[in-house]
Amino acid sequence: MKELISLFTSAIVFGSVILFGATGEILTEKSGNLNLGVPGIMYLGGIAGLVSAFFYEASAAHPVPFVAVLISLLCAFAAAALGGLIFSFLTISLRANQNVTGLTLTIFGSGVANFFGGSLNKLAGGVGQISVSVASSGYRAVTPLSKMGPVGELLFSYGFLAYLAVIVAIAVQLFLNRSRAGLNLRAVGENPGTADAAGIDVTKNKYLATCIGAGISGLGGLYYVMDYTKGTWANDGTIEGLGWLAVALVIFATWRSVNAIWGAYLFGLLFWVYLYIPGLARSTIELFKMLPYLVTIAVLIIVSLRNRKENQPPASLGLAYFREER
Amino acid sequence: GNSGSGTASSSAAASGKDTGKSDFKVGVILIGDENEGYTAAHIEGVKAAQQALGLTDDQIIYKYNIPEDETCYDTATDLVEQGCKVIFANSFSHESYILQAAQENPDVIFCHATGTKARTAGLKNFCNYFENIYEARYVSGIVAGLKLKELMDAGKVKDPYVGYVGAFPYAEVVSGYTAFFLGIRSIVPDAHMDVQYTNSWFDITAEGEAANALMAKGCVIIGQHADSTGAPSAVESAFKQGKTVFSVGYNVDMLSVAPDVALTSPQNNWGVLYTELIKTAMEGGEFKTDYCGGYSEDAVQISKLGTACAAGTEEAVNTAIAAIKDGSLHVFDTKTFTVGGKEVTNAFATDTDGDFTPDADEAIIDGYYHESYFQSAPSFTLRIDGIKELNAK
Amino acid sequence: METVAAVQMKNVTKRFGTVIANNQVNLELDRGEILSLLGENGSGKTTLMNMLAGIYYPDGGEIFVNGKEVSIRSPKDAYELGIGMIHQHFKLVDVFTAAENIVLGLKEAGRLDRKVIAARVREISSRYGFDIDPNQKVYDMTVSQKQTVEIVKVLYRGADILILDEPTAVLTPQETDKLFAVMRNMRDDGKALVIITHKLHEVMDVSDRVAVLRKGEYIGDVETRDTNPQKLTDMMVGHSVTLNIARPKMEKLTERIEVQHLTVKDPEGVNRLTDVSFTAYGGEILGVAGISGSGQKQLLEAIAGLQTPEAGSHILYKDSDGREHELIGRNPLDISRMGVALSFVPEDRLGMGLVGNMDLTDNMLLRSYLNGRGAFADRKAPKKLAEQVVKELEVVTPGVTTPVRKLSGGNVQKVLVGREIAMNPSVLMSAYAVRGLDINTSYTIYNLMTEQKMRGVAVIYVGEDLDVLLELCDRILVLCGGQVSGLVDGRTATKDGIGLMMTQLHGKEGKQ
Amino acid sequence: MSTNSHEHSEPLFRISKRTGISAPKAWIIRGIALLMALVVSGLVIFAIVKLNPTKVYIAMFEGAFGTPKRSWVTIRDTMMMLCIAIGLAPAFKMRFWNIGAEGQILMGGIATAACMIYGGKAALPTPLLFALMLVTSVAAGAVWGMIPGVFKARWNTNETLFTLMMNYVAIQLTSFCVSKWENPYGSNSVGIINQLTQKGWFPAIFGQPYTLNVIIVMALTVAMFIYLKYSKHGYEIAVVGDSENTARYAGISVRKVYVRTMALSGAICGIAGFLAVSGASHTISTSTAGGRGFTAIIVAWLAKFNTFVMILISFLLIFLEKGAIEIASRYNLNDYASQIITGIILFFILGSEFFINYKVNFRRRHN
Ligand SMILES: Nc1ncnc2c1ncn2[C@@H]1O[C@H](COP(=O)(O)OP(=O)(O)OP(=O)(O)O)[C@@H](O)[C@H]1O
Ligand SMILES: Nc1ncnc2c1ncn2[C@@H]1O[C@H](COP(=O)(O)OP(=O)(O)OP(=O)(O)O)[C@@H](O)[C@H]1O
Ligand SMILES: [Mg+2]
Ligand SMILES: [Mg+2]
Repeated sequence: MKELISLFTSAIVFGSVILFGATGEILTEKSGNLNLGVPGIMYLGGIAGLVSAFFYEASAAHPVPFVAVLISLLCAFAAAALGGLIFSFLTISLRANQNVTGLTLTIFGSGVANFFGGSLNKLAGGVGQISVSVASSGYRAVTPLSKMGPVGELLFSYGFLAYLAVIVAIAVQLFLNRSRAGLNLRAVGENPGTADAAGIDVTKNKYLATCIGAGISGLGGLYYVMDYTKGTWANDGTIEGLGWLAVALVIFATWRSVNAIWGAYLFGLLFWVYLYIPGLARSTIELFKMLPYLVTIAVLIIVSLRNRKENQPPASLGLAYFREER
Repeated sequence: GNSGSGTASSSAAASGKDTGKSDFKVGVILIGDENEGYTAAHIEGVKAAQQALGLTDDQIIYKYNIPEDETCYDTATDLVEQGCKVIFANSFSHESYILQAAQENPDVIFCHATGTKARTAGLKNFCNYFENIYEARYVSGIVAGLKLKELMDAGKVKDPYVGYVGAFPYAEVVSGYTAFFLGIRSIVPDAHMDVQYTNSWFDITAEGEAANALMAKGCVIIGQHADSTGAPSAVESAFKQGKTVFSVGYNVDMLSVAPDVALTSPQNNWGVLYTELIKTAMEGGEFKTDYCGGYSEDAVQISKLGTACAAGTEEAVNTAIAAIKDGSLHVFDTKTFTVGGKEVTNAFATDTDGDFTPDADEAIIDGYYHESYFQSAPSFTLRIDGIKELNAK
Repeated sequence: METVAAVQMKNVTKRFGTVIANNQVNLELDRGEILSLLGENGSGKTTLMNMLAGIYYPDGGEIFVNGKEVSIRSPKDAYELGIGMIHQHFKLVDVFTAAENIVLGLKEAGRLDRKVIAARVREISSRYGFDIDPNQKVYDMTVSQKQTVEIVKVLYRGADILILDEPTAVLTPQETDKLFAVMRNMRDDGKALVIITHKLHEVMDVSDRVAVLRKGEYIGDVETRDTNPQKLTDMMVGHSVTLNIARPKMEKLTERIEVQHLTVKDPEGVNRLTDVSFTAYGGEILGVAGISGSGQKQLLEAIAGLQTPEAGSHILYKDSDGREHELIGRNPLDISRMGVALSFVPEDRLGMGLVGNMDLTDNMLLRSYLNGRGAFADRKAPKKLAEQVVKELEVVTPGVTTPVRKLSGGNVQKVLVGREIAMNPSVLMSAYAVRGLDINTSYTIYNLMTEQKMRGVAVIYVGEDLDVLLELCDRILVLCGGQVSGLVDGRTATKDGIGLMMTQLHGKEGKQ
Repeated sequence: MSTNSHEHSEPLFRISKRTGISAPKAWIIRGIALLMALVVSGLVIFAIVKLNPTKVYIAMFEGAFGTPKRSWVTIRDTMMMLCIAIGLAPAFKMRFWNIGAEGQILMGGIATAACMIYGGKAALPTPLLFALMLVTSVAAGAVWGMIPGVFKARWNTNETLFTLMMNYVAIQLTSFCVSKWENPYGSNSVGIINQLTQKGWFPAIFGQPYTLNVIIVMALTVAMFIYLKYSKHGYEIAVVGDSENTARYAGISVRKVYVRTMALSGAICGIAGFLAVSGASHTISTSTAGGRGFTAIIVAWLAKFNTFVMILISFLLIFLEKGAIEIASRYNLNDYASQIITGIILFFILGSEFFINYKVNFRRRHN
C-alpha cells in the first residue's frame, strides 16, 4: 500500500513536468505552430527560475518565500516565452521551417541552460551547493492536509505547481473550446487563410499562442528544477528527455489538454513502475523502461484505427502562412 | 577536501613563474563537468595539485564531458599533440581508449582512475589510481549507525532497515556499500540493507525515485553510490512530510540540498594522488602500476557532519579514523561478516580469464579482505549476509 | 455625380513578380446593382477583387469606398468598410460548425454562447431564405451548403458590398437559381454586388452591368440588357470567336466498356453506386448527368481502378480484337499493363490529376515514368510532350519548368487534358473538365473531346451544364442517388426531361 | 463602421514573394547571414568572457583543423552526420517525418556490435564478418524504419510520434544489450570490442583509419543524389510526398512506397550505426547516436534534400562543434557554449531563407 502510494506520487510529480510542457505545446500547436523546441524551452524556464531565485536569495538580506517564488516564476515564464519569441519571429515573420527552427531552439536552449547552470554551480561553490532553499521551500510548501494519512499523501503532498499544472491544463481547454478568442485561435491553426479572411490577425494570434504556450511549457522546466530536483542543476539531459515526452504527450492527448492530465500521470506511472516490481533483473529493468513508449505507440495505433476527424492535428500544423501565397 | 579552489589559480599563476618547467603540460579527460559531483571532485583534486606544484593555468588542459567512446581516444591523442606529458582520465570505461593511446605514445604518461588494467598491461607509461573510499564509507556507516541507534533508542524506529541507491553491481559499488553497511553494523548489529541499482552513475530523478521506493519499503537510512543530489533531496522531502528518514550522500556535501536529513558524505580528496602523480611525471620518475590512498594519506574523508547527527558522532568518527590509520581496524574484517551464513576464509581479488569471477590473488590475509591491495581499484565482490540486492543480475 | 459610388477603383495596378495581374484598372460599383466581372482565365478578376477584400495590397492606384479614399491592408479593414468576399475556394474551417465559422473573428462582446449565435444565424438565414443547420460541421456539408455558410458569414458581418468569386462553379442549376434569388434580394436591399462567373447565361440572367477584363487591362463595361453572350465573348477575347460545338456522328461504333451491376460503397459503408449497368462505345461521347454527388466520381474511379466495388460488379473492357478484360480488382498500373489505354481527367486537378509542386515535364512523366527498362526514369520524352502540349493547347506558362501550382486553373486543366490525350487512349474519361474555365478555353476542351471521339475513342464526359451535355454528347446517362435513372439520346433529349431524371428515380422521388 | 483609420495609411512595409532569385545571389544572402551570425556569436562570446572574437574564431579553426588528427576527426564526424542526413532525405522528401534516426542508428549499431562480439569469438574470416555486419546493420535499421512506415501506410498512424517513441525503445534495447554484453561485469559498458584482435574494425587505408568511412559515405552521397533525382523510385517518392491521391491515380502503390522508402531510410541510418561502431568507436552504448539523428534533420532540411549541399552543411555544423569545444577548453568556458553558438548560427541561416524567398517593400507614398 505504502509502495503503491509512493509510486502514484512519483507518477504525479513526474507527470506534472510533462503536463506543463504538453499544455503549452497544445496551445502553440493549436495556432498551427509545431514547436519542436519544447525541450529547449523547458530548459530555458528551468534555468531562468533557478538563476533568478539564486540571485534573489543571495542578494536579499531576508529572502521571503513568496517573493522568491514570484520572481522565479515570472523569470521562468519570461525566459521560456522569449524562447517562444525567437521561434515565432523566425517561423511566423520570417517563415522559416518550423521543424528545423524547433530543433535548433532545443539545441540553443539546452546550451544556454547548461552553460549558465554550470556557471551557477561554480558560483555557488560546487555541485549541490546551489542554495535556493527559500524559493524551493516555497515551491514545495504543502498544507497540513498532506499529513492526513495515505489520502493526504496521495492528493495533497505536492508543491503548488503540480496543482497549477492541472489548473492550466483545464483553463487552456476551456479557453480553446469555450471562448471566442480560443475559437479564433483554433481557426488560425486549422486554416490561416480562412481566419485571415474573417478578419482575425493571424500573426498576432500565432505570436501570442506560441509565446504564452512556450511560457507554460517553461513552467515544466521550472517545476522540474525547483520541485522535482529541489533546486539543483544537473546537466544529465533529463529535461531534454522530458521535453520530448511532452511533445509525445500532445499527440497522445489528441490535442486536448484535459486528456493530457491523465496521460501525463500514466506516463509517470509507467516510467517508474519498474522500481516497485520486486525481483527484476538489471537487464529486465531496461526492457521495463520501454513501457511508456510502447504504450504510447499502442495508443497511437488505436487512435489511428479510429481515425476521427476530431483527433487529427490542426490542419495547417507546421505550415507557414503568407497571405499572398496560394 | 573543499580546499578553496578560488584562490588556486591566482596563486599558481604567481608561483608559476619560478617553475622552470613551464612547457610541462597536463591533460585531464573528464566524463562530466563541474555540474557533476564525481568530476567536480577530480577538478578540485587537479587544482589542488596545481597549487601545490605551482603550475600555471596554461599548463593544464581540461577536456570536459568526454564520453566513453572513440572521443576519449581522440581527445587523448589530441592532448598528446598539444604537448601534454601526463594525461589523466577519470571514468572507468575510458580505460580501453586510454590504454590504446598509451600504447601508441610511449613518451607520455597516462593515468586512469578506477581502472584495473595497468597491472597486466605491462606498460611503463600507464597506471591506475583510486582512493580507498571504502574507509570513508565505513566511517560514514558509523555516522549512520549512531543515528539509527538513537532513533531506535527513542522508539521512533523499530526495524533497522537501511536502503542504498547504487549505480551498478560493479566491484566499486559492492565494496562501497559493504563497507558502509559494516560501519552501520558495528553500531547496530541487527541492521539489514536493500540495494536498489539505478543503472546510471548520474541520474538525478532516478536516484530520487529509487530513494522514494526504498523509503516506501520502510528504509530509514538511505545511503548512496551514485553521483547526484537526487536521493538526499528526496529524503529531505519525505522528512518534511513527517517521515523519519536520513541520508548519507557521496562526493558532494549534501547539507545545502538536504539540511535536515544529510548526515554526511564520504568524499575523495583526489588532490593527494594528483599531486603525487604529476610530481612524479615532472621529475621523470618511474611509475608504479597502481596508486591509491586512504585515511593514512589524507586522501579520503567524510564531509562536515549534519546537524541531525546523533550525539557523540564526532568522537566515534575520530576514534574509528584513528583506528583505521593505525591499522587496528580493518574494514573487511572476516569476523564481522558472513557469506551464506559462514565466515569467509578465502576470496580472490582478480579475474584472469575474463569470466567476471575472480580467480587469482588470494585477498584474505591475516583475517581480513585486503581491499585495493593488488590493484588500486576495489575488488571486493562478496555478497555478504544482511544485504539484499533488489536487482543485481 | 448625384450619388456616390459604393466602390471606385482608380488606376489600380498589381504585379506578381514579373506578371502584371492588373494594369491601371478603373472600376465603379454602385449600390443596388449586380455587376458581373468577366474575363478569360488569368485576366486578373480575382486579383482585382482580392484587393478590395484586403487579401492583396495594390502596387499603385487608389481605392475609394463611399467616396472616401481608403487603404485596405487586411480583410479586417475590408470588413470594417462593409466589404465581404466569398472566395472561389471556400474559406471555412472544416472541423468547425456552421455557426462557429460564421462568428469567426468577430469582436462581439460576451463569451461564446453557441445557443445565442445559432439563434441569430437562423434568423438571418430565414430572412434571405437560406436553409442551414448552425450546428452542422463543415466537413459534413455539401458544396452548396458550404457556400450558404460563406454567404451567411458575410451577411452576418453586415457587409453591404458583396463580392462572389465563381460562386456557381460547383452548384447545380437549381442551387444556382436559389443563389441568384438571394442575390437579387440583396440588391433590392440596396447592397452592391460583384459576381465573377465564366457562364455567360448566368451573366445574362443575374447581372445588371458587365465589366470586362482582358490580360489585366480594363476593357470596358456594358449594361447587361444591351449585350449578348457572343458580344461579351468577343469583348473578352478581343476578337470574334465562334461558340459552336460540332457533333459529327461516327458510323461505326465499337463496344469498349461494359459496366455490369456496379455497386460501390464508401468507407462509411453507404452505397454510392447501386447496380449500375451500361455500355460505352468507341466513337461516341457518353455524357453523364446528375446532381453533384450522385456517384459520378465513384463511377469514373471504379473504371479507372481507384475504387473497390462490391462483389458481383463487373467492368469489362473490350479490346480491338474483341477480347474482354475484367478491370475490377486491378489498379491503374495493372490496367495499363494489360494494354488498356485508359485516360482519366479527374475532377480534382491538382489534388489527383497533377502534382502541384512539380513542373510540367515531371507532370507529364506521371503517366510514363515506368516506361523503359532500368531503374531510371526517362525525362526526355515527357519534356518534349510538355513543350508540345504548351504549344498546341496554348498553355500560358513561363516555361515547362514552372510548377503547375503556379498556373491558372484553365491552364492547369489544359496541361492535364493534354497529357491524357497524348496517351493515345481508347477510353477517355473526364469529370467536370471545364469547371472554372473561361468560355474560350471550354470550347477548346469540347473540341478536343470531339476530336478524340472521331478517332474512335470512347469518351465518357461527366458534366454539370445540361446545355453543354445536350450539345456535345451522343448519349447521356443520368444518375440519381447512385442509380441509373435514364439513358437518353443526346440529340433528342430535352433539358427538362433530364432535369427531372436527375431528381427522380423512375418516377419516384430520388434520395440524395 | 469607421473608415477614417484606413485613409492614406499605407503600411510601412509590405512583404511580397520573390520569384526566381539567381543562385549566386541566394548564396550571397546565405553568406551574409553566416557572417552576421559569426558577429553576433562573437558579441555573445565577448560579453561572456571578454575575449577578442577574432582570436576566438582562430581558436575555432584550430579546434577543427589544428592538427592532422583533428582534421581527420572533423572529417569522420562530418561523414557520420552526412550519412544520417542522407538516410533521412528520402523519408523527408516523401514528407514522412522520420525523427527516428537515433533509434535506427542504434539498431544498426547493435547489429554491428553483435557481429563483432560473436563473430569475433567464432573467429569468422574478415570478409565474411564485414559482409555480415553490413547486412545485419542494414537489416536492423531497415526494420526499425519500416515499422512506423507500415503503420503509416496502413492506418495513417502519426509517424512523428511513432518514430520518436521508437528511438526510446531502441535506447532501452541498447541498454539491455549493454547490460548483457558489459565488460567487465557490472560496469555498464561494453568496452572496446576486440581490442586485441581488432576483428571487425575498419581497416586503415592509405594509413588513415577513416578513409573507408569517407569512401562509403561519399558513395552514398552520389547514389542518393541520383536515386532521388533520376530514378523511378525517386519520382514515386516525390509524387507520394506531394499528394497521395495523385500517386494512387498514377497507379503508384502508396503503401509500398512508404514501406520501401522507410526501409531505405532506416537502412542508411543503420549503416550510420555500422560506421559509428565498426568505423569509429568499436563499442556500443546508448550514446552511440548521441543526438546526431536530430541534428541531421536540420542538415537534411536546410539542404532541401540535395545530398551535395548536405556535405557543406554537415561540415559547417561539425566545424562549429569542434571549434566551440576548443574555445571551451582553451578559455575554460563551459563547453555548452558550443551549443549556444551553433544555435545562433542556425537561427541566422534559417532566417536568411526569408530574404531569398521574399522581398520587403517599403512605403511608397509619404503622407
Ligand atoms: N498569388 C499570386 N501570386 C503570383 N501571381 C499571381 C497570384 N495571383 C494571381 N497572379 C497572377 O495574376 C494574374 C491574374 O490572376 P487572377 O487570379 O486575378 O486571374 P482571374 O482573372 O481570376 O483568372 P480565373 O478566371 O482563372 O480565375 C495571373 O496571370 C497570375 O499570373
Ligand atoms: N502562387 C502563384 N504564383 C504565381 N502565379 C500564380 C500563383 N497562383 C496563381 N497564379 C497565377 O494566377 C493566374 C490565375 O490564377 P487563379 O489561381 O486565379 O486561377 P484559378 O482561379 O485557379 O483558375 P480558374 O478560374 O480557371 O479556376 C494564373 O495565370 C497563375 O499563373
Ligand atoms: Mg479567379
Ligand atoms: Mg479562377
